[in-house]
Amino acid sequence: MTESVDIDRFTAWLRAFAGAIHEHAAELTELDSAIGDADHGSNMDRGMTAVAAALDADEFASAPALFKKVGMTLVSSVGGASGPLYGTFFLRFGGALGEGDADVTALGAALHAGIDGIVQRGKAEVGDKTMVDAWMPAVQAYDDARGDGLAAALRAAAEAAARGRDSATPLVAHKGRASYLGERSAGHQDPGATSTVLLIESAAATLAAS
Amino acid sequence: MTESVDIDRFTAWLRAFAGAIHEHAAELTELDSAIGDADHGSNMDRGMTAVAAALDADEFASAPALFKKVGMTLVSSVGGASGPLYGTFFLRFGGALGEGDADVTALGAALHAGIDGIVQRGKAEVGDKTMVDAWMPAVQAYDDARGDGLAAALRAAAEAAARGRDSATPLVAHKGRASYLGERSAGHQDPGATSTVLLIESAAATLAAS
Amino acid sequence: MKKLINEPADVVSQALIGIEAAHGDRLRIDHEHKVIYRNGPPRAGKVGLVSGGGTGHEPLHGGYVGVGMLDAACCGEVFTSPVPDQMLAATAAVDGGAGVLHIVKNYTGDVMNFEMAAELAADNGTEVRSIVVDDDVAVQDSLYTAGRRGVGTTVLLEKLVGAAAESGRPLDQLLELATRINSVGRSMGLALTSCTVPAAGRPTFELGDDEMELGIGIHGEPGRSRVPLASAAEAAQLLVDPVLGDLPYGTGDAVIAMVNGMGGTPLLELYLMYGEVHRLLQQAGIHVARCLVGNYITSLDMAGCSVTLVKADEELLALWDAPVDTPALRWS
Amino acid sequence: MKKLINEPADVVSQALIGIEAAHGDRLRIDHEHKVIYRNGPPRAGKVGLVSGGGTGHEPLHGGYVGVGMLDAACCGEVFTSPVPDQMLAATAAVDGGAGVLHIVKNYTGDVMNFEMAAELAADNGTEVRSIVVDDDVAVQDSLYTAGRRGVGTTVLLEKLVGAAAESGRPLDQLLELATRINSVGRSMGLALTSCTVPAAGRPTFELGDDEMELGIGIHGEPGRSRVPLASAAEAAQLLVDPVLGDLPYGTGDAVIAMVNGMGGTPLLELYLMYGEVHRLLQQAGIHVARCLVGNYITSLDMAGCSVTLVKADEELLALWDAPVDTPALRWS
Ligand SMILES: Nc1ncnc2c1ncn2[C@@H]1O[C@H](COP(=O)(O)OP(=O)(O)O)[C@@H](O)[C@H]1O
Ligand SMILES: Nc1ncnc2c1ncn2[C@@H]1O[C@H](COP(=O)(O)OP(=O)(O)O)[C@@H](O)[C@H]1O
Ligand SMILES: [Mg+2]
Ligand SMILES: [Mg+2]
Ligand SMILES: [Mg+2]
Ligand SMILES: [Mg+2]
Repeated sequence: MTESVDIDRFTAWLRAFAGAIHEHAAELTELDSAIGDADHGSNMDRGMTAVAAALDADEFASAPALFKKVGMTLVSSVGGASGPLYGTFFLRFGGALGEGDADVTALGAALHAGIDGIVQRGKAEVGDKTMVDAWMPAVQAYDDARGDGLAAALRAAAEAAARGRDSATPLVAHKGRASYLGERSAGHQDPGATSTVLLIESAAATLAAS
Repeated sequence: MTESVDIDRFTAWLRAFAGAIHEHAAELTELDSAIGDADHGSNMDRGMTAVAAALDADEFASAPALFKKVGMTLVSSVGGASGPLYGTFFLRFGGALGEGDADVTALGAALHAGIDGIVQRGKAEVGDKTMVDAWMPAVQAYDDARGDGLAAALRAAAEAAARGRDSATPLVAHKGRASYLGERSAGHQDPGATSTVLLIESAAATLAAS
Repeated sequence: MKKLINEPADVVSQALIGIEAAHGDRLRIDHEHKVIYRNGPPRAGKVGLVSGGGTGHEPLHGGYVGVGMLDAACCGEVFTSPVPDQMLAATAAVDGGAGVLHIVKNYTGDVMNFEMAAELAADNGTEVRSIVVDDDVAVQDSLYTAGRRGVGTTVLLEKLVGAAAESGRPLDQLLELATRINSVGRSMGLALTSCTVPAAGRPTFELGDDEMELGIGIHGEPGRSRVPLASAAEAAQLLVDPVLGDLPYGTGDAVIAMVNGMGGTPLLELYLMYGEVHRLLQQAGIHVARCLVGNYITSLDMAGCSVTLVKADEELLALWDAPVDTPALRWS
Repeated sequence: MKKLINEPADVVSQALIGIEAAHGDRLRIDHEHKVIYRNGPPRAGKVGLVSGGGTGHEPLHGGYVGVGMLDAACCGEVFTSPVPDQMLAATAAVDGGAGVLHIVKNYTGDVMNFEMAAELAADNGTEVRSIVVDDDVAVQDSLYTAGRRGVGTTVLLEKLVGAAAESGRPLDQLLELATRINSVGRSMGLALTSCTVPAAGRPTFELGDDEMELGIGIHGEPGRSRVPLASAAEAAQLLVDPVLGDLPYGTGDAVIAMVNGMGGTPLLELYLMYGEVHRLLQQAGIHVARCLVGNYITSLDMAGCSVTLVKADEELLALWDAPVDTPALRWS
């Protein structure tokens, strides 16, 4: 049986992410204080609170419609760097999904599309110390574990994202606000990579059947 | 023998006062922080440093000439409330002295003249919590002890000034910057009364033969 | 102490060097007397306006020297009144034959030093009048005290009387106008933090994280009372109520309103406060005909603000709208 | 946290209420989109100028909306770029048929959000060009990084390009002008204290009593390096040297100079700093043709300052001198 993700699971994912962001908002802002402008937590919390409200208010006929709303909501409520980046991710992610449920392959393709959007918008590469450092190894690990099923692939992705996040900590930032610090950015954990790990961990916790 | 004060002793008094002010400048400013604007020490120090420089630069033919210079120097260098008040004191004090040396009576008359100037300028009464609270009992004590000679009269004046200063501490200020504090001024020692005590103590230490 | 200065003792003289460098096209500085003048000689027949006071209240007074406002500003040491020599020099320099008005904030030191200067100027044959501004409702006024402090109304008065002087109004009428403005001007301020006087090197008063000082002046004097830190809405009420309570106001009365920062509070907060103040005035049926929001009479680096209202009739509004061309107020 | 605010989340919307109350005679606020407009419809044939960014830099940008400067300013959350919806609404509203120029400070978030808005506006048929200001010499520029931040030059550019737009210059020429101004504008800043973001509630960074941050931006980001607290003279050198070192300057070159306060530093210190900066420029043979001293692009309540120099030829000086009528810059 090929497991597939329906719109309820996608919704659960988004709610779980909103919850995780809310819970970790102070921590994200704290990380952003060290190498940014002390707002990543409040930015993301504002955005995901708006997304949760949109979920409450509307029924969505399909995953593409759902993620279009999510992406637009983030773009219009977050601002800063993370708004366009997460917004673009969800817009592209949803655009790559079909109308029906998504299996492990379709989900992988959608993740790739979303990440491509982030890279196109932000022009960051792995090693620039941004959320891309969490995303890239995550999708790589997902691809590698895809044969073991959705749950395994998502679990592998979440673990790889966390490793990617940590691998960026000693680096000097080359993109985003942290780059202004030059050498002083080294040794600090990137806030955007940290929220990305929360997103993928939420996916692992919600998208696959337990 | 009636002891009398010559211009060298007057000069010594002023130098002693300048030294005492310099030594206590931080303390005076500290007192002024509590109920004023944190400048009485620096004001008086600026003024008496200018006076000391004037003493270095010039020879004075008579006490009136000396004190005119002192008064004008204070008026033109101190500013604030204490500049016109101390300046007026010395202008009137000097104006009341004769050309020759001053005996205990002449000195008393000059003190009265100086204090009258302070009251005229500042319109404060005893109990308003100003330097007048030190001056008034001081000159009263001086008058009372005049019969015992200059040294005794000045000593009595210094002690009375200190008591006057202390008696004003529990009071609510009605004049000067401290009056803006209303009830909150009570319990704080008045900076101007404190510098007045230094002036009279310096007189006791220098004007009479030891 | 964290300040962009060199030696504390040189703050005033070095700031004057900067003011000259920045505004040499319009201002002239007498560095010896620490007086800021408009460029050019006094205008014959125009009353000269001289103000001054301690330094640390910028842009007051130097920023208000120029066409339509002051002719000269005397700069004392930080928070210390200037000395009579300074006002005497300024008075002589700006007298165009029509006399000179001294604009004095009611602080014992300022009053006494200006008084001495006025006496000396009169001896020299210059006609001098003085207006002593005393608008601070935080201070109880009485015959037996030093009276109210002079604060925010000074800014508005300098603009209004400056416009009248520019139009050639004679000295006694200017004094009358100034007296009238002072009688309808009221202010109240609060501080969130103390300021730090350069020569003292540390904050004048200590204030807990959850406290603020209500009824402060502009010299870092502690306020009238210490109250719990309040929201902007509550703070506005704490300032507006005593200001309104101190004068009879009728519905439809017009005012010129100023929400003024004490130097360390950013414009963002001042605008937010202005919104609160404006709302309260509307509720009280008062019409804000003109307003100023910004740092106009400050207390070094103090965080906080003050509210000033001057009741305004058509004449005052016309004077307000008259052109002004100074470093800190400029319109035409 | 000591601020004159109510709820941290309401700071921007409530400040806009205050701005409207204070400047309703000249400005119009779209509260839904948090956009500040000049009153009145767009002028046919005039290019619309739209800027914006995070709030907390006041008077930038809202204080620069008015004749001779911006047509609209989009207000993001505190220190957070506005979102594309805002710029899209502003772009549509100010388009008088001659297109719209976006003035963007080079911060990743601002650039991406303005980019999305420009794409959407283009889809709607509006011609949009964007100038991305990147003048901060504290940041090493390279192809592989986010590049320099956009700071003080933005203020001067908004004035200069605003004057050109007012005179009817077409969109592509305005972009050319803006590009040229950006290429001759350089800035450098330092902080004596951190600012406090309302939503965070405490200072963004800790700084010892004897330290300062050199090479800060305008968002409370820590600076490029932490150095011992310096005198004004030394601080001026630390700011002027890298600014001058970054462009070839010849003797007699003219500049428009700005000594800008970060929000918590009083004017007194800024003038003193300006004196130091002016002296250093004179020593370097540079002619300060025009200058600004004050709080023009701030970082909430941060104490500190920045120096901006824009090399100016006759054309730029004429644009500088052209009339401007906004809440924060006003002359004629
Ligand atoms: N060019 C970029 N590409 C990818 N991610 C980026 C880029 N710039 C910044 N980021 C991410 O955005 C995060 C900061 O987001 P946030 O604090 O919300 O925005 P801002 O930096 O505008 O305040 C960074 O930690 C980083 O992971
Ligand atoms: N009206 C007055 N009459 C007499 N003394 C006064 C009067 N007003 C103030 N003083 C004295 O002046 C002192 C303050 O002097 P100072 O701090 O130098 O001036 P300022 O108050 O202008 O800063 C007070 O402590 C008080 O003793
Ligand atoms: Mg951030
Ligand atoms: Mg004092
Ligand atoms: Mg004083
Ligand atoms: Mg941000």
